[in-house]
Amino acid sequence: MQLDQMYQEIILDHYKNPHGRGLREPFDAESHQINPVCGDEVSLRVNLDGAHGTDPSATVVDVSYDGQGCSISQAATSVLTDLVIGRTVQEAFDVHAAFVELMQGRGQVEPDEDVLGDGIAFAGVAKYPARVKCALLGWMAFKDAVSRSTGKEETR
Amino acid sequence: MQLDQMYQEIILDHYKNPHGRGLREPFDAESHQINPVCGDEVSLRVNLDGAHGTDPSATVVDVSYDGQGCSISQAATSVLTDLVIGRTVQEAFDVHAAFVELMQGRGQVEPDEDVLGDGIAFAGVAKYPARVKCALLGWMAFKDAVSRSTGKEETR
Amino acid sequence: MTSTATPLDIVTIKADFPILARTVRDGKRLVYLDSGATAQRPTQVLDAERAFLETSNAAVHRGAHQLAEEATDAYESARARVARFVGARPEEVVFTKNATEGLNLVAYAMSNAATSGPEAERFRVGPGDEIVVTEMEHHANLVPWQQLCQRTGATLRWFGVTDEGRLDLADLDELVTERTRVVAFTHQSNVLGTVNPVAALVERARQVGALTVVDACQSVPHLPVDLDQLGVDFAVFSGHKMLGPSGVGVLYGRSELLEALPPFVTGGSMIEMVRMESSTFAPPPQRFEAGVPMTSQAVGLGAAVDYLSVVGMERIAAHEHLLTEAALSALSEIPGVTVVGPTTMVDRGGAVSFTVDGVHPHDAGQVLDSVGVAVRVGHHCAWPLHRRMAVPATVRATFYLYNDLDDVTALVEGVREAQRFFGTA
Amino acid sequence: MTSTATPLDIVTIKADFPILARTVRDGKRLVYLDSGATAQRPTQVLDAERAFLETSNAAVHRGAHQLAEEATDAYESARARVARFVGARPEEVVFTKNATEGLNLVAYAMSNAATSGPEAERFRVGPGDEIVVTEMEHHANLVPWQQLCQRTGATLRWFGVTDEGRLDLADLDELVTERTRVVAFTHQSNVLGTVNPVAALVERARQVGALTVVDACQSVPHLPVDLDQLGVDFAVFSGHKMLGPSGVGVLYGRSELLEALPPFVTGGSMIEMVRMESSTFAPPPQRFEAGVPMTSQAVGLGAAVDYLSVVGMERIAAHEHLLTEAALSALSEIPGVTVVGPTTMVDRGGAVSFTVDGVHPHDAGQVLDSVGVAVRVGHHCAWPLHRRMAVPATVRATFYLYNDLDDVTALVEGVREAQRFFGTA
Ligand SMILES: Cc1ncc(COP(=O)(O)O)c(C=O)c1O
Ligand SMILES: Cc1ncc(COP(=O)(O)O)c(C=O)c1O
Repeated sequence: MQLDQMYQEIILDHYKNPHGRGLREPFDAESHQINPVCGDEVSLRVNLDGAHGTDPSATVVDVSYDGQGCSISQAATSVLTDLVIGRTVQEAFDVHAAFVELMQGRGQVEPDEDVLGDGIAFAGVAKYPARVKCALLGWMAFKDAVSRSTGKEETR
Repeated sequence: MQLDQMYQEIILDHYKNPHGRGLREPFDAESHQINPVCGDEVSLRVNLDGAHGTDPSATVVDVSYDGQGCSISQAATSVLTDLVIGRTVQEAFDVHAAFVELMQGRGQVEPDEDVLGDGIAFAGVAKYPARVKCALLGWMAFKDAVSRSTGKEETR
Repeated sequence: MTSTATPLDIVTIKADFPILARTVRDGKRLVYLDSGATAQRPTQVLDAERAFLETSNAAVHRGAHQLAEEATDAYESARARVARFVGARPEEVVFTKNATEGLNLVAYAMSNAATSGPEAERFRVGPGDEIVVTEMEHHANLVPWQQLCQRTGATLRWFGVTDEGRLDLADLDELVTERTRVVAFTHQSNVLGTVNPVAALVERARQVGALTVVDACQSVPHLPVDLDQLGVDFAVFSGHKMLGPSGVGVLYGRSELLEALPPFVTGGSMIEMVRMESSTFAPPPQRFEAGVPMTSQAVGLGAAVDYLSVVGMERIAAHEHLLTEAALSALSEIPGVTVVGPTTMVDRGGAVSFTVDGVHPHDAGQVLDSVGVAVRVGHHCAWPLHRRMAVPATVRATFYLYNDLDDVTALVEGVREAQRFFGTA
Repeated sequence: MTSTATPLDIVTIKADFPILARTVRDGKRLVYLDSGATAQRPTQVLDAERAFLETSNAAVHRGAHQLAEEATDAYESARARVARFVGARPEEVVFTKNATEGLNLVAYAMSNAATSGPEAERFRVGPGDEIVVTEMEHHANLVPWQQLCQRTGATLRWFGVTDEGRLDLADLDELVTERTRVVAFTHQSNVLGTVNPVAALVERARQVGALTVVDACQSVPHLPVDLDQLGVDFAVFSGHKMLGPSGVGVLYGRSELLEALPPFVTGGSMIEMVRMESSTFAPPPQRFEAGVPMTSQAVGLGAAVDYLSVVGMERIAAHEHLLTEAALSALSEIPGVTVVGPTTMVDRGGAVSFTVDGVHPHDAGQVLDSVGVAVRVGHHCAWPLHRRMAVPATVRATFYLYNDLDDVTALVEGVREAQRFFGTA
């Protein structure tokens, strides 16, 4: 059945048992993202360890989030936390770029498990353009939160 | 040839030798009408003989006009002067009604020469909806001028 | 809505809609339950538009040649037939690109009234004036009024919605007052299916001298509607929701009002006289149709109302009534499924929105899609209503004359499948 | 415009346009010389739209089902192809109902800037500000600016036109000043055929920080146009003048500007977030496409630019050049005929307007119609220009890729016939 292509076991697992869910302190910046078509939302916080906020070599110490949404958006955000916590901002952005490429590839891009980890399970979602936004919602929040943390030296 | 149906000799005669053309004094009211599609214009004055302006029994003493336009609009206005000068306002309006009916009849209305005089020559024009407005331009000015003359007692 | 009408011959009707013969997702029969978003076109409509384009296409109201004459006739004939279909006169029908444009037309014309002549005074709004809408509006009948208020300083107020999904008219007299300039509301909700009490709203609006603006997007395609009889001032609907082409909609306005309403979009064909310094404008409906119009689309819409008239709006309404009732009853039997909106058929049309416990609407929609059932998921351009009903999103099935009970069964089966797939049943 | 391009194969091209095979007025061959008003559609465009409607029709950007996916892809693919056709990026292309709406969009968005956020400040206009247009504009690029001035208190100024029908740029620096907020002008006059010096106008507008708005209605269908290269800020054109459907047009805007421009028509699909109290809006192009769009028409326009690209815009321009030159030379040989507009082919496209001494344009048009030649008569929505050229109206012939030298001959013969009929020759 076609559905299994989209809803891989990994996705359903993350959906039912999300990693890192819940908003936590401390954090440098928070981002709230909405999918205007379905009203799905995510609030996501990042806590960076580094002198200069978006310094690419800063480490992502924690990502915490809350929100409501479909299995794809929830699972993708859960996978995100696995992929970026403990990495540098630069590494996280590289993963993000690979994930965006996969999602916009209409099923034509071969995912690299070394880079994307559980994210490779979303390869089937890429065939359904209407769901791509769902998969990227948490990532949009992550990127935005990191960029908002630029001025953290000043605002702390 | 089809053209002869529209451009009856009578029409071409009125076009080349218009009756009553030129703006004259005295007059009770003047109307200026424009065809917004082609920019054709007519200014038309009426001089009524009657105590109460649009009193239907008032006599149309004179109609004078000037303007620019195609053969149809010019000829129709010329024919108009023949048909209404010397008649009562009521009679003139009856002729107007008959002419409008003819023009909007798409060639299906049989014109009555007793009522319309040379106006019957426009029966062929009625088959060309884009030209109907041309034929009615002078008549619109006439109706409007008569209705404007309502208040002539006061304004004199 | 009479249920004594002779039933529709769905097999024959379906045959008129080529798209319904296609399959989706690897050979599944297409079960199209998204007509509330956009309906499909019968061959009769496609052919009418094509015949026009292959024989008479020209710019209307502009040329003196034979094609221009024929095109103008076709366009104006469509206007007359559409007018008759909704109980209006031709000069009360303005062709717009969609219903959304029609609503914006009224809202913008009202702010333009500020810089127009005295005849437009009745349309002026400003600080202290109020515009009343409802919490169940489609964004198209909400955002333009928010923007009008923002431009003019008027205040937006709104009717609430009851838990059952009905308009809460308890505070009708406090909401619609001497300060109210416009009461804008939907005839039938595109989410709940609720049919609103037009008469009561029109009566109160008249008492206080407010204009009524009715969003008839979901009523004109599905019920017999006589706008003159309803007594509303303005109404809008869209061609693409009533078997007609996209790119064409209708603004209805009572003659007397359209006569006085300032223009919105300006340009060619809507003028009386243009000088560099200033311009004057043509009478309605031309005043509101600037530029070369959606000519072939109007012709297509004319063919659509012909088609609907031949089938009969009473019969279509009765048919949808039947399908909706069947869907409501079958869905209510599934544990975990909650219908958002009235669950009885009183004052209710054929939009059925629901949630499935433990299955997000997006996911439910995806499962339905995988078995060939096309529904809409999300907030259906009625976000405030969803907030009011305390659901982030819903799954919505909408019915039309080409649907049948098999389609209802497919929907219900699909919902059960979604529950199985996500392990909630 | 290179005349070394291989000539068009008119026989093959004509065969693509079913309407050109019809006869008019009792069996006369149709000689269609009114493409400047609206062009005809090739079978390829009609088929593309029909195929879409028979297989993939659905509301775009709204559904999760297969039809909705396919429809969205078709719509966005059309946007991308139209963008490429005019040297733009997809997000710079907004689909409107026609060019007129596009111009109104910019003018209204500018007055909406008054009540929008700080990012919109660059678009605000008010007393003391000036909008500069030209005396040769189509009403669509004049009246919306008059209305903007009326709404905001800004002042309208304009370039004059020379006796030859060229833009009079002598006072460029006095007209376009630090007070100028917008310079709006046509790329190619729909009456005179004049092609305006975009570069000079853009350069001066940039010097003073004014926005340029180009009416490309008569250039995009007939010449290779690269909007990015021209450096204009906004441009509009209409589908129906370039072999595409009616009911669809394009507003081009430089990304950076569209990003900051407030919305015009509001409603569904253009929002980011809606609450009863207020709303926020989506990024462009969605922000400017409220409601269900002219979906199949956009698909048709995509097919039209494909068709034009296959034939080649260079070749089309060269072909029209040839026909225009032939028409100008033949008409100039007829005593009593006066061409209104440039009589040489320098910076000139294929609109040929003229008067015939002693024969009113309406009458000339009627005679032409009676022999099968479809032209336009009147002021062609450029009334101030006609006043400037001291003619109440003109006869206008416009050429396109499906016309040939026989059509030019038919025109010239028809004009002579009109003179004979009215006894002026
Ligand atoms: C130069 C020019 N500008 C604007 C327009 C208006 O285009 P539309 O009527 O398609 O909006 C036209 C055509 O009528 C035109 O020729
Ligand atoms: C109730 C209602 N109002 C307004 C609209 C807007 O219609 P359109 O998008 O055709 O302008 C819709 C459909 O989307 C609707 O269902």
